[in-house]
Amino acid sequence: MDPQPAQEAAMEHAEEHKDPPYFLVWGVLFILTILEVFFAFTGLPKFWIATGLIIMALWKALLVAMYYMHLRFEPRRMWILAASPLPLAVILVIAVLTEF
Amino acid sequence: MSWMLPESFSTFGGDIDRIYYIILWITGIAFFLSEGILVYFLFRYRHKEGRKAKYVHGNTRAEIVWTAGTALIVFIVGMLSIGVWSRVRTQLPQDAMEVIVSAKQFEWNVTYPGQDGVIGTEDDFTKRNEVHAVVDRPIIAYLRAEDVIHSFFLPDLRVKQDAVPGMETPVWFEATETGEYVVGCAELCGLGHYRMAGTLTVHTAADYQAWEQAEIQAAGQ
Amino acid sequence: MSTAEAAIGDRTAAHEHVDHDIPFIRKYVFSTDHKTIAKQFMFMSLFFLVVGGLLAMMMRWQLGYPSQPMPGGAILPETMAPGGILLPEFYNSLVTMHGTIMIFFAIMPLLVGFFGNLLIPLQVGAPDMAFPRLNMASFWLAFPAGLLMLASFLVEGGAAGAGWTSYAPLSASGEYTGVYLGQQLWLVSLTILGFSSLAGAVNYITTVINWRAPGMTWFRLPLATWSLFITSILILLAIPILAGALIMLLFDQTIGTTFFLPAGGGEPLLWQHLFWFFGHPEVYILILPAMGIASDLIANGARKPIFGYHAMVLAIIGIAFLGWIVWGHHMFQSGMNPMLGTTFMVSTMFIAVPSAIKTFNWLGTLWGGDIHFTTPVLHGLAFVSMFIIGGLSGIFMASTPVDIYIHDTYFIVAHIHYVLFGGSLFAIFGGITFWFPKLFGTIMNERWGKIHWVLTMIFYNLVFFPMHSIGLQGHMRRLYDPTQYEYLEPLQPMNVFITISAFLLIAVQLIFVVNFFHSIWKGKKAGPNPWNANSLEWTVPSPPPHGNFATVPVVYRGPYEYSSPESDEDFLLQTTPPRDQQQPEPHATPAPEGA
Amino acid sequence: MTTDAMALERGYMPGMRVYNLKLGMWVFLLSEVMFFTGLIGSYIILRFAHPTQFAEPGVVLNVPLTAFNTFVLICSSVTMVKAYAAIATGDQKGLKIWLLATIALGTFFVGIQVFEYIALAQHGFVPMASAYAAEGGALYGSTFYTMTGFHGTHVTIGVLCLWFVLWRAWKGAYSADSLGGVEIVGLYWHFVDLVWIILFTIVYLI
Ligand code: HEA
Ligand code: HEA
Ligand code: CUA
Ligand SMILES: [Cu+2]
Repeated sequence: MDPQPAQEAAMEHAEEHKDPPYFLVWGVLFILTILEVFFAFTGLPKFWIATGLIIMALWKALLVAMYYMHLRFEPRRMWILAASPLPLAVILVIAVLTEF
Repeated sequence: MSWMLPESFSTFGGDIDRIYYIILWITGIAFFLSEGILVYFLFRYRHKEGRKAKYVHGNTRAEIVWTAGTALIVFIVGMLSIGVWSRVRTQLPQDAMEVIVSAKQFEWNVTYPGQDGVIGTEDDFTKRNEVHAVVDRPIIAYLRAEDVIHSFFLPDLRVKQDAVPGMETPVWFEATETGEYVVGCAELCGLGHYRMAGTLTVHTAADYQAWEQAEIQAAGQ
Repeated sequence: MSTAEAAIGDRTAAHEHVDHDIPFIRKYVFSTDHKTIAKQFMFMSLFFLVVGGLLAMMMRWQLGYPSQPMPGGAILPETMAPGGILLPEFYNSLVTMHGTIMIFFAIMPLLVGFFGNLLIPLQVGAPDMAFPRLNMASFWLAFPAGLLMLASFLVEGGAAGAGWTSYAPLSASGEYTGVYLGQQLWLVSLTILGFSSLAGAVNYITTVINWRAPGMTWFRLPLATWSLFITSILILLAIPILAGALIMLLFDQTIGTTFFLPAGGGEPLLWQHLFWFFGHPEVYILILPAMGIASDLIANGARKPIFGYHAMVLAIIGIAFLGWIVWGHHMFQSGMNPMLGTTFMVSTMFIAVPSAIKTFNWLGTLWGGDIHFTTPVLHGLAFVSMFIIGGLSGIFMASTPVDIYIHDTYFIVAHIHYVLFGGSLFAIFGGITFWFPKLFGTIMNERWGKIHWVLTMIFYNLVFFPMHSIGLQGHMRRLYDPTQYEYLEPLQPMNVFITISAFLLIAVQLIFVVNFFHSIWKGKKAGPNPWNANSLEWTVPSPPPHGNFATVPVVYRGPYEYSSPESDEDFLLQTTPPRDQQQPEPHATPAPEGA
Repeated sequence: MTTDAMALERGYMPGMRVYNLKLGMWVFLLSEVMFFTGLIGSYIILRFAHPTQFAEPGVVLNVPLTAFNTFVLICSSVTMVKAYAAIATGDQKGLKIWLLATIALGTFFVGIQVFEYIALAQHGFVPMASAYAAEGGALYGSTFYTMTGFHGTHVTIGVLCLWFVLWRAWKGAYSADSLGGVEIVGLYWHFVDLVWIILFTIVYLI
């Protein structure tokens, strides 16, 4: 029933000239994790800690999605597809937060 | 079968009813317009021998007209509503009487300030399923719930507000006529939901004084 | 013509024999054929439709004749109706299960599980769903979920009784309702059903995106498929939120967490936010496919292209998008921040805009048509006229100040039924009659179909229209015995009237049941295209063979080319090659003459 | 009708230029995003509404241990993606080795989490309000165990799927131009890793 990924894999290789830098990404993730842990315990005001940590977390998440999940090498509509639920998630949380 | 609302006895009741009637007019027109056109088309273009349907795929101007038209109408309705809503819900009246209405399965316990006119002192007294208010004087009821969600419903005064456990929700109203009104529970709250009724008694200022004194005496003993 | 018929003939023959290779169990029980799965969904949900209807009748009896023994009520056990008189807690279970079963186990599986499975592969020109086994799993999750839901009536403590919205804390702890196991079964059952819906959604989305036949561009898809596609996206993103909330509530019930229990610091309003963030998209899940089906029916009846096809598609998308930012309109009186209420009111109001686009485009489709009043078309028209009523009543509730008074009254109940019965269910009746040939190869009896339609229209309106009025008099919903409030006493005759009409309403549904089963066995045989329609499902025999299309169909035009000058009849199949290419493509499906 | 001619050559119209299995997995992952939105969102909201119910980072939860666990999961993502890269070049042996490594790391992660649960429970940090005895309040326990618990379940399911893929790899089911199974299990695995990255930050560090 399912067309084998042959031609599609081929396309992918056409776009991605050589293997992505998997281990480099891994290194960055590792360093970011360590940074996070230290940053969390610098006695900065809560707000700054939170923002800093969230930025780093999102950065890491983005790296995983882009390289390990190959989003970087997919057609643009895949990006749109993958990003579609995020606005809803934000709407839900923000709206309910205004309650309190 | 009536589309009229029962008479309302609160200061903002009139405004709420007005918006209701405005919407009734708008939707009424929209209703007869669209259903009328529908029925007319069904009759006018019913199948006849040799009739061939028009071959058209749409009309952009028409689309724009009814899109914009509807948008405008609902926008107006929205704007009208916002005014009343914020008057009813976002501003609490000054110099209002205050009571605590604490709901629990399946009764309303209303706590009155008592002698000192302050709630939360030991001379407060509590009545079961009885709300008492003074005519032409705003009153704020602080809604609490001990177990599940109930909803404080005064049909004749166009008041409805849920009482949520863990929250204290203020709701205010100002009765425009003395008399006895019904207090209902509008949120499903268990097997006794259907009989969680109370009464709202709206007194003249003098009557209220007398009643309050009597109650304080009774509480004293 | 003979050639075409012949072609179809031997093609079916070929597939007949393929079919026979499949053992009974794989063919009818654990089948992976989308048409069989569609039938399974249909029979399951029609059964639940009947159950839901019967529950409604019990409610109506109690409301019409409060605390009087109902005829035959004696068969009910003591725990439900001692001496044939309903208990209040059992009434609450009735309301809850009626709402839950009708929404989750009747209308949703009918529109999405049944029509989705039947129509999507046929209308996009695919041999089957993208993931047939996943598709099978989808049904075999839904079915046990339904059984669990029914089983909750039998357990000790009775079925869930906190309303189909199961507001916490009432639903979060048995001590408030006396319902322990029943509520938990309710939660588990809906969670399982959620997985089923997700499996379906993944399948539909993938199939529509990837398995459209050559030439089937996005804007050549029939509106039924378009709406089912958008609906699947709603399901995909809304159901997980419900699942999360259900699981948290289940934990509150069983292992003693305190998400929604204020005693332990929880937030009752959080449940309402999560539920309605799912719940409002859910109600559009229940109307969008109906809109798509109605569009197909009306265009077919008017023998005219859909008026403003692109606008229709955009409206579907618009409704789906706006549906995500209006959930708060169910919580205006819940103690939610009033400012938030204002925002939700405005967004809710604007939902009227895409709905208006759709309504007026349906009217536009009828304008200048050559309207044949076949049963499916009548149901399509009923859908439009009833949806208008239900939609307009929505505007009242969308206005926050008015909602203060009508919230949780029968005005809401009237709204519910005008959109869900008058809307969704009429479209379902129409759809079943229209695509019946693709299910069983026969046509339903037109005369009895029309009679059923007329009587249903009459009694349906007699049941639900008065509910607006009693709602406006302040009649609360979920009320076991209205006569407890003496200001509701005067409404009692009206309640009796509604009850009697309700019994007549369900009685005339028997006509449909009989017509349905009679037509399966004794119905007139249908050709490939009995309604002279255009979309791909009408190019294959009725019922379509295993694998649907003998050769990959090639699509040359949109699905609504009725009365096109290009053809001599008043319809033009999507697969008929245009005049300028004289000979049809070698492997294009030849266009059979309409029967 | 040139478009149709083209369509004809192409056969079915692959709307995403991505084969069904992969598209299906992505679509499924979108629903997973919303599922975790529900759980994490509730945590954020409840914590915002009742700060006193939650303890400062490091007071109750063991950050160093979990940081290490995060590292383990990140490593498992690399091994997973290496497995994919291996089969993409037809390297069967590499595929099996990297899959095994991923399984090992995943199992290790779950193991550490179980160990962590036991340790926490001994300090009275439990989901149920009645028995809660640690800093903060019962909401802390409720939300923590629900979120991490469901993530743990996802990891466990992932490990099981990996075993299945490994078994098929052993039967030589995959090759450079037929690696759908490996790719989609990889997508799922990386997604679970991604969720943990968010969870670790929000639950343990903020
Ligand atoms: C199929 C299901 C369905 C559909 C399509 C809708 C459609 C709409 N609904 Fe409804 N709704 C429900 C199912 C549905 N609803 C259910 C089940 C409940 C009860 C839940 C519970 O148990 O509590 C509910 C409850 C409900 C409430 C909460 C009431 C309360 O509890 O207090 C509100 C409030 O705003 C609302 C509003 C709307 C609106 C604005 C629309 C709009 O989409 C309607 C838009 C359509 C039109 C407006 C008509 C067509 C347009 C024209 C003819 C053009 C002219 C129009 C104008 C100029 C205005 N609905
Ligand atoms: C699609 C949804 C749907 C449908 C069809 C119905 C159908 C009916 N509903 Fe109801 N109803 C709801 C959804 C629905 N309902 C919801 C969501 C609520 C809110 C619940 C809550 O408050 O929590 C509600 C609540 C509700 C109430 C309010 C209860 C209360 O608040 O106290 C009432 C009261 O009269 C009522 C009555 C009826 C009646 C008389 C019917 C009749 O129309 C029923 C007639 C019977 C049928 C339509 C089935 C006939 C069967 C077939 C035609 C198929 C057979 C074919 C084959 C087997 C081949 N319903
Ligand atoms: Cu209290 Cu209903
Ligand atoms: Cu809604």
